[in-house]
Amino acid sequence: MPDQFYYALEVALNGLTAGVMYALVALGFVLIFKASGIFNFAQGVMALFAALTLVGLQDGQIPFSHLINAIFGTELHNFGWNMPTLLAIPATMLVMVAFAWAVERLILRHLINQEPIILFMATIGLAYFLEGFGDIMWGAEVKRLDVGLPQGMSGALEEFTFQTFGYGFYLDRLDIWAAGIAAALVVSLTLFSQYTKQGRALRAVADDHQAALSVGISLRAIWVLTWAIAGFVALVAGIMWGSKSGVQFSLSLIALKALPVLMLGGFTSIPGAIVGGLMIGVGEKLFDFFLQPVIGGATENWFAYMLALAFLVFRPQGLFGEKIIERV
Amino acid sequence: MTQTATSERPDDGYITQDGRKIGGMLMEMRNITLRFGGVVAIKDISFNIREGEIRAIIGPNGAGKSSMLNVISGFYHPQEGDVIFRGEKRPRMKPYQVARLGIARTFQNIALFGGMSVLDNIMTGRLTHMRAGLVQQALWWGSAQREEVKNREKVEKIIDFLEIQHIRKTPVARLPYGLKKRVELARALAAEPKLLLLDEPMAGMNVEEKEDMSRFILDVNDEFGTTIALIEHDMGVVMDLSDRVVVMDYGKKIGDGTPDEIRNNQAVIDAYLGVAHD
Amino acid sequence: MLDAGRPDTTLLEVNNIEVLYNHVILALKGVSLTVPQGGITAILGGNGAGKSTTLKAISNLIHSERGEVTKGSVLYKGQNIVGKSPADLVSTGVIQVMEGRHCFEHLTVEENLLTGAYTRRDGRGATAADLELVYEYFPRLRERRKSQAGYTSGGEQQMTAIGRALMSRPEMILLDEPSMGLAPQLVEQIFEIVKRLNDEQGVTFLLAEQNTNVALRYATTGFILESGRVVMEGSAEALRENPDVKEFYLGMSDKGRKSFRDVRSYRRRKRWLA
Amino acid sequence: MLYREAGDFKSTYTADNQTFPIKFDRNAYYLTMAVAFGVVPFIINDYWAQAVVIPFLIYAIAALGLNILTGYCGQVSLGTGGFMAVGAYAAFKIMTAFPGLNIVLVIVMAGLVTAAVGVLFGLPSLRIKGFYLAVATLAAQFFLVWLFTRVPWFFNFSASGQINAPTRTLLGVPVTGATASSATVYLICLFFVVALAWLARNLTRGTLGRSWMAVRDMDIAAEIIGVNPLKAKLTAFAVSSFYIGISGALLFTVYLGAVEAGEVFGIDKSFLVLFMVIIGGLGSILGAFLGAFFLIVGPVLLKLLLVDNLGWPTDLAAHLEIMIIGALILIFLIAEPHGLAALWRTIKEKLRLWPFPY
Amino acid sequence: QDLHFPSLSYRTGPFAAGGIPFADGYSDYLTLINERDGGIGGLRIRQSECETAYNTERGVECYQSMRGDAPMVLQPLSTGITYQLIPRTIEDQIPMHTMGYGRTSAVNGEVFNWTFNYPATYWDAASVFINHVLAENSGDLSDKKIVLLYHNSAYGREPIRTLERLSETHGYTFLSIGVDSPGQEQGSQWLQIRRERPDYVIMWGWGVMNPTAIQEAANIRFPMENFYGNWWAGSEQDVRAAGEAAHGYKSLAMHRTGRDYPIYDDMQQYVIDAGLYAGTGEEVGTVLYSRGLYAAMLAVEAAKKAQEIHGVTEITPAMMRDGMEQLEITEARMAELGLPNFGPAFSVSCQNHSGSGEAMIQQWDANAQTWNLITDWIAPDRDLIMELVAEDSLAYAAENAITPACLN
Ligand SMILES: Nc1ncnc2c1ncn2[C@@H]1O[C@H](COP(=O)(O)OP(=O)(O)OP(=O)(O)O)[C@@H](O)[C@H]1O
Ligand SMILES: Nc1ncnc2c1ncn2[C@@H]1O[C@H](COP(=O)(O)OP(=O)(O)OP(=O)(O)O)[C@@H](O)[C@H]1O
Ligand SMILES: [Mg+2]
Ligand SMILES: [Mg+2]
Repeated sequence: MPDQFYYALEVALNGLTAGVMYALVALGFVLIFKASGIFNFAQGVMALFAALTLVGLQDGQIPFSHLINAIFGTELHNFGWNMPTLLAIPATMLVMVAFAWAVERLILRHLINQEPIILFMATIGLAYFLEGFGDIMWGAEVKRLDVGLPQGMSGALEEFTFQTFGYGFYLDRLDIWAAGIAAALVVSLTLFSQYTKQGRALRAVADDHQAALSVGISLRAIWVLTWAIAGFVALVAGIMWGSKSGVQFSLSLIALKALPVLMLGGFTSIPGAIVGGLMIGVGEKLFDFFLQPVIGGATENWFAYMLALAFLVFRPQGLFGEKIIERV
Repeated sequence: MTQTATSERPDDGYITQDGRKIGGMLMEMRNITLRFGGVVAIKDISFNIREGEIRAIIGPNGAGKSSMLNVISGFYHPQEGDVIFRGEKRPRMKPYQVARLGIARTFQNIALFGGMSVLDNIMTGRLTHMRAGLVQQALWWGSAQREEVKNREKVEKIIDFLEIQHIRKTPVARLPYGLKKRVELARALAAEPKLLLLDEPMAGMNVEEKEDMSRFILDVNDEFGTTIALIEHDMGVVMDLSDRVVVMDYGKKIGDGTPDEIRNNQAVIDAYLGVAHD
Repeated sequence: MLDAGRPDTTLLEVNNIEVLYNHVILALKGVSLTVPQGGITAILGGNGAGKSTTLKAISNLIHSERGEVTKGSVLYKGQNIVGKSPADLVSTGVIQVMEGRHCFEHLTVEENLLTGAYTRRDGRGATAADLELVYEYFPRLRERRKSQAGYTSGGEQQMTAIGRALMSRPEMILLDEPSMGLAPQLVEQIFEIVKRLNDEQGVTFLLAEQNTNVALRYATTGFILESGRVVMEGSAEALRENPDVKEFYLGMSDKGRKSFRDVRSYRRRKRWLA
Repeated sequence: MLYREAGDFKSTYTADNQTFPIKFDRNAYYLTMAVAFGVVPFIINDYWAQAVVIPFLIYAIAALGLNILTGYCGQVSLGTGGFMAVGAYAAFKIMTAFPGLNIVLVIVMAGLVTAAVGVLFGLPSLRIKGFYLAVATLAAQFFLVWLFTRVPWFFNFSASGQINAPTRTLLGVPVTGATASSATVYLICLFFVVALAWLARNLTRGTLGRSWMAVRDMDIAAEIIGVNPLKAKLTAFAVSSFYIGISGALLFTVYLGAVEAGEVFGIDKSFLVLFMVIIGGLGSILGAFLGAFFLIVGPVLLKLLLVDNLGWPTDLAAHLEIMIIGALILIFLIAEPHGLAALWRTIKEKLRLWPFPY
Repeated sequence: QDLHFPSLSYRTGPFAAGGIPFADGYSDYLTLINERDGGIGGLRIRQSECETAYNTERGVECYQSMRGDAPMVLQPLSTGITYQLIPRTIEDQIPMHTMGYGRTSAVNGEVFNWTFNYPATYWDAASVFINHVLAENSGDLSDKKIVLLYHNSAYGREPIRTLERLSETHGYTFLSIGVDSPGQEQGSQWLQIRRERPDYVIMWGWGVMNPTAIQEAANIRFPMENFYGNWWAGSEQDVRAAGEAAHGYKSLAMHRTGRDYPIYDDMQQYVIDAGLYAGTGEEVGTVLYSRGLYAAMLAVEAAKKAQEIHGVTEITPAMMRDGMEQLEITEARMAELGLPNFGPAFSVSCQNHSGSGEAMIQQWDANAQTWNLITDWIAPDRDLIMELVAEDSLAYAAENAITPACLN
């Protein structure tokens, strides 16, 4: 039954693109982990916040209008202008830089040299805060995000494959774009972290805050830098996911899809995020495809984790993660 | 066996200069080779440790001394060679199984349990002597409690012995370097080991403290008959304390013998001592 | 470079500082030091005396251990540097080699050394030359330069840490127990390097050292700390000749060096302060 | 001086090993117990019992359990929600299969079942460490919840997949179902909390506790000293899951009464309990209580303040509430990274020294 | 002195977008009654709101905080919370109204004395949908394939049994595909749908799952007019985020929407212009706002009925229950209220707590940004549903030792 084969191929192909979308979120995690040893729980909320800000700016929404209205009994909603996307994206980026700066100033600075679990906890506090803050700032309703990326089935591909194989393959154009953007991100981030002085400093900070300080690396600058880059990655992820399903609270939950990817690829590896994403994407889709008749669907959530777990048992640091140094 | 002839003694032991009687073989390392990828940390080394002896291992940095201790305590598994413990070839063992044979150690980079108090750290050293089961402990039943008190008494003796009473309840992370070293020694002693491995126990101490430490080591050896293998870079200490010395360089053994023999061994002087050490 | 001819001007002045850890543990109870420019100054003292704390208070690394300087001032070239960030201090020329090595485990030895040059702005060529110099000082590091620092031996890590500090071309180095864990030959060698840098480039050293013997041979002045206070200070020769120092720090009795085997009692420590 | 430690000397090691070595603390503890058992059941109203106190007690048990695993043994777990679900569904199956069984026994058995499941999912911890393990335990979380929503046997084939706790009595008084009075439920939960806290205290101060902590602080050194890592980690998983299972069973049987795995035992539950443990203080029994208090009672108090007293709109209040909780977490961490319990200790140390600072 | 009408709302969390307009509509109607009529029977309405965040435990906390305060009727707005409250409300004698959600078998008022789910239930919805497509296909579905895309939760699984039973009767091929919460990721589900080429897809979704599904349907070029949502997948929030793509999407409607009803004149005058409205004012007239308003209207009508039966204005929750059980909504009454033909005409009885079970079909016009009704009221297959209800409710009664009986 060749059809079954083509279906499976199509499922795998779509798994690949889904994996790219996961990887986009995972990249933000990797960056911050690599640069400071912090497991940034707030990455998902950052993506949400970035997307909310982008939409808010595009639509000329007045920030905090709900709060202001509640307190002063005013009727504020909109500035009455629409910001063009090309302006709104840099403006959002500025907001994310300000956010990175605030995170360093108000939180990280006070937690130098603490254990990873404590820094992790701090990012949880941050996630809570940012979630409430984002809602108060921009409101909790579903928002439509459109930055002009194409969406929907790629007709050309379907046409072409139909001509060649007698079966038209389906791929979402948005996913194709996502793959391109992700590839660009991965290449530039890898170059940055592997071949620049700053990149080396990032890795040094992740190993030992105190020693990094002692050689004159400014933790403050490094942290603002990485959080700003992570903010940028969050914005990209927010745009891609937001274009798919609107911008609202659930966007922050995509972080959960990034975790197994991260684990599989290794917390410290930028290319690992992509490879992990692809493996998880294909793996979970095919697993669901083949086993749905037997055990029922909706296995994606746990299968991704189980797959990652299975790999970890053989490589405890993930596929490309830095080996955990065990010495006495 | 590649022992140098001078250091070879009759198998039933020997009498040291200060009159202590050293027994038979406790541990023998036979043709140990240990590699990490391309790095050869230990190259075909053999030596032995006798019962009741103080055995020093010296050598330049990166010679493979710590790796040797790691082999003895089962943390590294050599690619070649055998470890003979009490006359029997020791099978490949997990470190905790080795600990149960009565081998305790301290570490070059202090490896204390930072979140625990000094007392708890030392009590952990007695783990191999504790028997109470999970349920007994949970209910704090007679035997569990009795065992705890009994072991606590022993630990308190060690605490007195090492004069660390005043910091008993302090979390070790807060201690200065030297005291940490002492707590680590206490933890190893608490195991009442047959063989005590010390990796640079006196690094970071001043002369006065080294004198104290030396005294402790000698007393442990004296009072409990514990065999000691130690790595140390302070030649004064090594030469004064040890009965026999192994010298390593680049993973190879370049000397083995009494302190006097080592002091005058030209290969050792070239590779390590620099000047003939008095 | 600095003009090494005037060792009498004060480079660093620590005025009566108190250091508090975690808001409750008072580790330094009023420590004052002066470090002359172009000199080698040693801080001596037993375990827990507060040597490391003093150095970290100067380099302000104390902050990252939840400690703070609650009283007093630290003047570097006449400027108060309490509260200045360690990164700024490195740029000003003060760098610390921390006790216990603190290498970047996952970085290779060479990368570790290169991070030392992080604050430098004089180009790759100069950095490469200095890297070469460090390898010359520590040939062992050259052999291991591609290994991850986490897998090198204790002594190799110590060399890496010292080499890393040298890479920043500092004016002043705070060395915390540089000889710890190093083979005797290397200890001498390190101090020779210290001396050479001091002589040739006028680098000022402040070192905490347990190996009093060597330290006092190379240092110009020394301070002795006990329980967070300075109990004695003076020139190195004067300290060397002091009978108490001789007995407790140099291990010499009237009859010359005594054997570690002959020490009989533990409780002999003399307190300068009751 | 309010608080003194000086002059409180011990003459035996048993006395020195006491849970509350300081007399003041000891008395405070006895007083708390007396009030909790003797006074509270008579004065508590339904709102405070149902909305605040009972969930606090139940989550305190879960936090105790997770604290054993994460705080004492250093194995970060995000599978708590899944393990609570195991406890709840085990209790449900046992309850419905053996209707006559004593409810306390049912709950303890549910805990044992969870312990077994916990050990199974604890096996990877032998190789996987740190955050990798945390993420790996998510596999347990998602898989277990999927199982309980997917396999009808677990919910006795009910149409909606919900499980309902039938009414069970203890000494003739109903303890589950809608007829159970708040005071009864409160006492049941209190009983479990006190008993489990006591057990936890015993375990953590003994040999087992020390081997857990040794593994946490430096696992390699621990092994070289003689700690069997397999045994230490798996016992931690077992004991921890036992606690978490009991907490899940209580949540289902005496508190909620009806449960659907996906909704009640989702991933947010895992996070909630982990937050409690970290905010309260890793490796501290008191910390488990403080953390549970902070995250269960805190929001309710905030809500009472913002909505009922200040009359703010509920949504604004809810957003502010999470913002404030987030900010408080950050403030506490910055003040004392080792959690509320450590903050409390520091305050005590200061009090002790008062009026002479340091 | 007053009548307490609490609202368990969720203005935060993953489903806030749906919770906000409902809560606003509910509140605005009650405000209108207070402002215009001076309350119900002269007794003013006291509103209170408690945030559940769609979370079961917070729902229980809310319940505890309001149950001592004589709440007339509880609308928990979540299937999970409903299950929690069913036994508790029996104990506390507080009526609960789960309008178009919750436990369907509560239709049987002899078992579930205190729970009401008029005017329609999920099983009704499933049946209405099938009846609608039956009509479209001139009564024959034997060669059709229908896919249910459901939120993988108790809520989403509700219609499976009904649809399976109906497939036996009508001979269509039935396939159910689950989506895990929250449902942002449906790539593989839609790939499967593309492969299966069903004739119809019916969705039981909520929150972000809905716009995502619509977007994905558009992506695979699934004909939008063959894609249906239930009434929780048919609001502006669901379609707007999908933009153009959503044009032609259909959903069930259990009431009408829009501002073209006389009542909005009063609403404008008494509530909006007076600045007493609950939300931002923007969502007035939207689907979920209308649903909140409709729920409030039914609650007020039941209260009036209760006052009438018991002859007192100061009714208790127990009296309110009686009012609900004897509630009768006629077309005339709705017109009188300024909501002509807004919902189905129905009456409640002890045996049937669910009213008529009728619903309509609406279709989204993306250009005009409006929902247009395309059918009149469609009746479900009530016999089958009553059969299913009896099965499930009697099982529950047996399990919980309830002897089915009416309260009066
Ligand atoms: N991070 C810390 N937290 C709390 N107390 C500390 C900390 N670091 C040091 N201390 C305390 O400060 C005092 C001085 O310690 P310091 O490390 O400066 O001593 P030291 O002279 O360097 O000793 P050593 O020779 O052992 O290195 C000690 O009593 C120690 O307990
Ligand atoms: N786990 C490992 N992986 C890779 N290389 C290792 C490992 N352990 C040790 N080595 C290498 O083996 C050599 C010997 O190391 P070892 O720690 O035994 O030296 P040492 O004699 O104790 O030196 P020191 O006196 O400096 O502590 C070193 O070059 C070290 O880098
Ligand atoms: Mg070594
Ligand atoms: Mg020190």
